[in-house]
Amino acid sequence: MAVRIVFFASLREQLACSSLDWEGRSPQETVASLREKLAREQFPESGAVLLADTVLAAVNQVMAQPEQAVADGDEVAFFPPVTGG
Amino acid sequence: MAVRIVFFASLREQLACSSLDWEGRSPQETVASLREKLAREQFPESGAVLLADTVLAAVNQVMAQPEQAVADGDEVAFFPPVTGG
Amino acid sequence: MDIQVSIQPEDFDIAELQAALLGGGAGEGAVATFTGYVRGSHAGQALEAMELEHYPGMTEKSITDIVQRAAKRWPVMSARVVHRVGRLAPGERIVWVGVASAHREAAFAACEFIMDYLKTSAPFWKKEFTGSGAHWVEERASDVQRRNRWS
Amino acid sequence: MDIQVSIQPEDFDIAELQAALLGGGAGEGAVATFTGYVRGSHAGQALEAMELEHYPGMTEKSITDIVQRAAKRWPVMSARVVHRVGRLAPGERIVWVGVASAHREAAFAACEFIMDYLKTSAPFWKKEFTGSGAHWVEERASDVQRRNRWS
Repeated sequence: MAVRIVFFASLREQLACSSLDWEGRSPQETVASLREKLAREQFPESGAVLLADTVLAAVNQVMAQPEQAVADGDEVAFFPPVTGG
Repeated sequence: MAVRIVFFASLREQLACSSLDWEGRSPQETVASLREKLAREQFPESGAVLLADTVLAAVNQVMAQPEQAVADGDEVAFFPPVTGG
Repeated sequence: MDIQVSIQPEDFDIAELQAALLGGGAGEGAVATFTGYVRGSHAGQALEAMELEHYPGMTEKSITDIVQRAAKRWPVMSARVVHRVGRLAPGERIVWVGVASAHREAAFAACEFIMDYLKTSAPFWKKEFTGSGAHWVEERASDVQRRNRWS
Repeated sequence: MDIQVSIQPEDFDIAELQAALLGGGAGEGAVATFTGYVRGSHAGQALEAMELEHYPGMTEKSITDIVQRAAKRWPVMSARVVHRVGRLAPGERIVWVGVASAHREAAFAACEFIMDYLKTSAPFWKKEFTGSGAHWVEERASDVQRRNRWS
């Protein structure tokens, strides 16, 4: 499966990455499993920040829980708590 | 004692009076006693509207309760419930 | 605390009023405002005009007092109230309340508090003109309830 | 219900935004607005600038969703949200929320609801630049508490 991954704010800076196209071998992923694979495989040095409790995720631009399924073609975002307004 | 009396809104219309200078013989008046005397002596025909439960009063431009004393030279206002904003 | 209260027949410029709320020190992070307009109908009847009467002197004093009470409850940096009197057409602005504070909680609460007390404690009276004649607007019980939730 | 959401680097004109809230039918008796500004200091340090990042697409969608939820809870006639992104100096406007309704209760409540959710649910991130460097603003626990009182 191919998933578009995007990072924002402090997470983008700490991972030194705005976005990447991720290719997975498993046909089934969740937000949580994807997050763990990204931290381990894509960011072996800096990946710990992606696993912090405060990190939020969105699938196709809608807030998502860790157990939510991720499908081929999805856009998955990871970011710190929001601070607008 | 001399008291300046003012009326507003529907009360002003019903009494057909905006203001009057009232001269009382008694040295002691309250908002309630003044209101009764005005209704009886100054407005024998239309005075009932002045005695309605909803009528509010102010002494020297500050909201006043019926038992509040009225002194020589005061300005006493009577008006219906307010509806601004 | 910078308080300004104006009772006037003229319309007002909300951008100018809001700019005047800010001291220039950039301490204010939040401005909450309320604008009241003359509605086009009342109880199903089309409104032709509204006339606003007030008690000159007492009105200004009572609004200043309301704003000062708000400033005691919340950390307000500045507040402005403008209320029009005289004859107004549907769609015209009646009242504007603006409150500046460091944070939005205080700005919102003080603005709403001022409006709730203004509606129930400031000496203004509205007369409505419709096709079937003129009548004085009656006090809304819900306005009194809203004011009482602050005490 | 007329909803407009704009995310933009440019400043905005609050008088124009408020005029656009009113449909011209004079049904709206009440407009509540909130404007957020960049404060000049943070935790005692003078602020030189602020940078606002967002998630293009999701930000607009999430704010539209917040406004629609507000419109389900209160009888809102129209609402507009403008939020700036990019680099801003102290004293500059960041966000404007305006809500028009027949009565002030709904206008105030919806405006405050939108701000509370915008602060905690819309994907924006603030970075502050001070004399001692740059840092990302952290989530305020009080903002989360304020949002939770609506649920």
